[in-house]
Amino acid sequence: MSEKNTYLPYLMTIEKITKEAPGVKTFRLKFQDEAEAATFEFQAGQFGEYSAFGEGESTFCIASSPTRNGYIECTFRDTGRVTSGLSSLEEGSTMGFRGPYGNVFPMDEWKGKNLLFIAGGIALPPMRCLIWNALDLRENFRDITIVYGARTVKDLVYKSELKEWEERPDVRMVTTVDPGGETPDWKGEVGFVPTVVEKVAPSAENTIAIVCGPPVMIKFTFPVLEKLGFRDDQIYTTLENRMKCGVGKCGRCNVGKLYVCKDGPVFSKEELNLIPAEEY
Amino acid sequence: MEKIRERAATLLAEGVVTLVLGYEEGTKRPRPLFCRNSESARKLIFDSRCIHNLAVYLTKKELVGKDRFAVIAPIATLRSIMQLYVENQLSEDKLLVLTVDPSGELRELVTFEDIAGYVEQFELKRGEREQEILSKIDEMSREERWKFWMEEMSHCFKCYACRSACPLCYCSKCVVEVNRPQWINPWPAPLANMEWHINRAMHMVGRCTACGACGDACPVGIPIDLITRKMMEDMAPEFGYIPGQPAKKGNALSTWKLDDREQFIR
Amino acid sequence: MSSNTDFEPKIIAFVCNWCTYAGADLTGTSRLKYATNVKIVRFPCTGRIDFLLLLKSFAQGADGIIVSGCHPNDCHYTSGNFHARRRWIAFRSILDLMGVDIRRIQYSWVSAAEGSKWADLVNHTVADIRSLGPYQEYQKIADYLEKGGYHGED
Amino acid sequence: METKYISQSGIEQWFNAIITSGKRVYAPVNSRGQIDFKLVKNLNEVSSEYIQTTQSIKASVYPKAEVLFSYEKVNGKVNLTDFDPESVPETVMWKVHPCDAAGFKPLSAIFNWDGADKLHNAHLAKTSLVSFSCASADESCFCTSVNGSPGNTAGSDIQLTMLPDGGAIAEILTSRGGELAALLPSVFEADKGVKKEKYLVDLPARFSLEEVNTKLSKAFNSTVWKEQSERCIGCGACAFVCPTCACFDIQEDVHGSKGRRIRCWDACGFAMFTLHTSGHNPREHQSQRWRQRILHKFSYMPERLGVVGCTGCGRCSRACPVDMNILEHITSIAQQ
Repeated sequence: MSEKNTYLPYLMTIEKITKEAPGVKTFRLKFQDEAEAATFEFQAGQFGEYSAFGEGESTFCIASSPTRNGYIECTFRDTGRVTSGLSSLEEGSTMGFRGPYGNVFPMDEWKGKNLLFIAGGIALPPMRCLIWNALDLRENFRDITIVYGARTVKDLVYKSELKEWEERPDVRMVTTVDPGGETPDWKGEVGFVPTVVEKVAPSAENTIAIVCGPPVMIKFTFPVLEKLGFRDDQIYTTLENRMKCGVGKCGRCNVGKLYVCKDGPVFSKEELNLIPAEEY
Repeated sequence: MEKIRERAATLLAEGVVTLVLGYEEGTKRPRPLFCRNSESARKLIFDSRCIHNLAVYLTKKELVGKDRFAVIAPIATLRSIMQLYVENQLSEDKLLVLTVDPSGELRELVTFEDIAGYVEQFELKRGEREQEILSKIDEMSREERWKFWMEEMSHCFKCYACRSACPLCYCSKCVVEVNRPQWINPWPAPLANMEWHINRAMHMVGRCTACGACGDACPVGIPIDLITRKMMEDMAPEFGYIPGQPAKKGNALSTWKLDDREQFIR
Repeated sequence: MSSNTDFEPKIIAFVCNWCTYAGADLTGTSRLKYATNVKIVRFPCTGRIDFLLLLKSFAQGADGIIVSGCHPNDCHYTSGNFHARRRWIAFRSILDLMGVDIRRIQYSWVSAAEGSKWADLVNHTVADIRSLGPYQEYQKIADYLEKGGYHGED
Repeated sequence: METKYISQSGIEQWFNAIITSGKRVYAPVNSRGQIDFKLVKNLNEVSSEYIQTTQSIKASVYPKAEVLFSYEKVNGKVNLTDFDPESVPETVMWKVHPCDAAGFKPLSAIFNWDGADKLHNAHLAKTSLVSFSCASADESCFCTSVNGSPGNTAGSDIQLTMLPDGGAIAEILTSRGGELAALLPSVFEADKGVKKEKYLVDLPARFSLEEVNTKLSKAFNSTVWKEQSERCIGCGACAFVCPTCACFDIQEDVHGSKGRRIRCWDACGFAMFTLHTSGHNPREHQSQRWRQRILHKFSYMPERLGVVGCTGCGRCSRACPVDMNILEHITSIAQQ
């Protein structure tokens, strides 16, 4: 029988490690098997199960853009058994990856529209995949606005890329930190993400808003967008429920009748309205 | 039984308590009942078949709420309540205990001193089942005991009903759920199961009141209650406590005596 | 079984830093010869030695275990060894009920000055365990998942 | 599909032929005061007087704990060893109830709904079911309310209906059943034309699935969950004895440089099941977890997988330490 074992990961070499923020690292991963690398494809919004052999698996999004070939990237914070196991690995070591899993951002439908990216803290990675994807296909979209906030200046991830986005003339980049999180030389905004969004958001007309962040940020940003005139089908987010299998079997990410790993992680607000908010 | 119903209904109607924890008729035997109004108090029953240890609910805040509540407690439950009190898990002003004494009289125990005094009258004895299995185990050689428990452990599927049913397993995060390091393997296998049960027993030293709730709850019929019971019986003379009575001088493992037995130490 | 000369027992010793570890050190510096079957794991105090470590040692192939620390009243932390002693009493009782071979766990007090006692302790324990033979009973169970037990309940 | 007659001695000879063929046979055995599936060699080990085994036959196709793959770290590289389907032995589950055999369908629906599960399918391919129709039932049984019946043949390879003479009507239902019968064809005699219905227990349906489904579709915010679950103590007994509960955990078994990734049973009733690393728990209270259990089986599974996640075996009700009786609770939802 040559049936594929879903749980068997691809072996990946950690090609490059970038320290993003305290406890936060980005790994650039390359397939060890070239045939696997050649057939591997994914789209913005998808996630995977990353293995630290000896510790287990953890779920995060693919943080690099599908337009950048030859590698995938993931960004994670050292918080539990697996992430600390991953965190202790060095460049050149082997880890595992299963995926890509889940649905994708409907970027084709967004052609010709303005994009408003709203992200908080460690939730920038799923957005980063999308942002680079959009920037690499820049001619497909009109105005691009990015609002990104973290608790403190230290906690901002992808600092060099934030700078790159800031310097691009075709991107409006707004960075903010929570009150009290600023440093003396901080030049960005100070304030919580929802408040800043209210201040800087473009017109809802022909705009898609994509929101990624901790549950509390999302819960406070939705009403702001509504106030600004965004309809539910103009708002997108990705959910991050606890997962083990990533393929709709283990039962953890079941929210209402949907599985975040199969029906998500990308949901429009319109779709979210159909599932119970208390379960995500 | 009528008296209990009446009293529960009155307590609820007069607002003395917002909840009476008791028993109602179940599928095959009585089961726990949460009475929140005097009407549902009519469903209350109390007889010798009421053996669930309702003390397990007393530490669940989302169930008992912030107000005063009453619990119908046979002697085994009273022992658990005393142990929970000793461990600072219950407060007197929130709890009212109803019990029926051997003469059939309804008793209301308001203070922990009342409960302690009441519990002291009852000696903790082995029941027929415990006596039968424990004397069988007593006659076994060490190798036979190992085989006996390994066979039993092979049936454990780690549903943790033993932990869930135990009034004294109130930790919000259990040792088996700690994974840095993974102290006990979380999957069911005889050794991992045994490690779990030994761990549970160690955490019960000087605390178990031999209510038997864990053994009663086990869906695959492992007599796990006997592990902690036997340990409790053996440790009582060692550490100078009376089985089933709350420790007067601190928990067995958080205290010590200069002359604790040490003939096994070389 | 007692004349099992091929069998070299694997013994793990959990010792406290202040007394027994220093004592074992003294054994070495005094050039006292003793059996080489012991792997020493140093802890701050016997009070820190979790009972589960002993079970883990058996599961991973130890045939015998030594647990040793400061004599009563000599604990660096005043009462760590008294607490440990209580725990050992309870632990032994539970293990014995479960049919674990408690003869394979040797508890001891060895002070920093008792280099020769450490040598004796190790030699005695090795001899005892040698006569008991390898602890296959336990190791076999540890391998359960590997042996195909995962297909059902054989 | 063909119907045969097999005599009392024929059953025994056939059973022995199965054993001789080298297949592992699991059957209900009365030991330690429990009736449960155990490896057997002789027909006389098999229990006769009981309503239901404590556990379902789920473990035969979804083991309590099993190795997904193993690995070894060598000089910074990792070598993987895949699960080998050939390592699964041929297994016959003897004397399973129709409600158990029916459980394979929902179980496989979960494991294979989107992407095949190699391990589950390897077990399925090696497992044959000889079911015995039910001549008795107790107050926890309700197969007839969930599309089943005491003589339901779904999932079975062969079904026997015991007759007063000690023999049985043998319905050979699948080609795998045919192969099993072919181990000793001589004992399968011509059908005597007896109707099996006469020998089945009469078990009237207690609720209508459609009705339950309609009620549940609007019940998410109902107070019923809190009311019903108050006494639930949050163990996993119901999930583990259930023939269709499939929720699992993936864990790591490490020994130095070698390790294995293990899949083991888990339960949606456990407080830790959905807990995020951040501390956020989408199903924080037992009432939410009880709701998940019921909605998943009776609402989400029918809608998403086209199969109800309950076969009416009643095991969860029997196993529950605090008498969370699923029949009673579902019936009360249906009547609301």
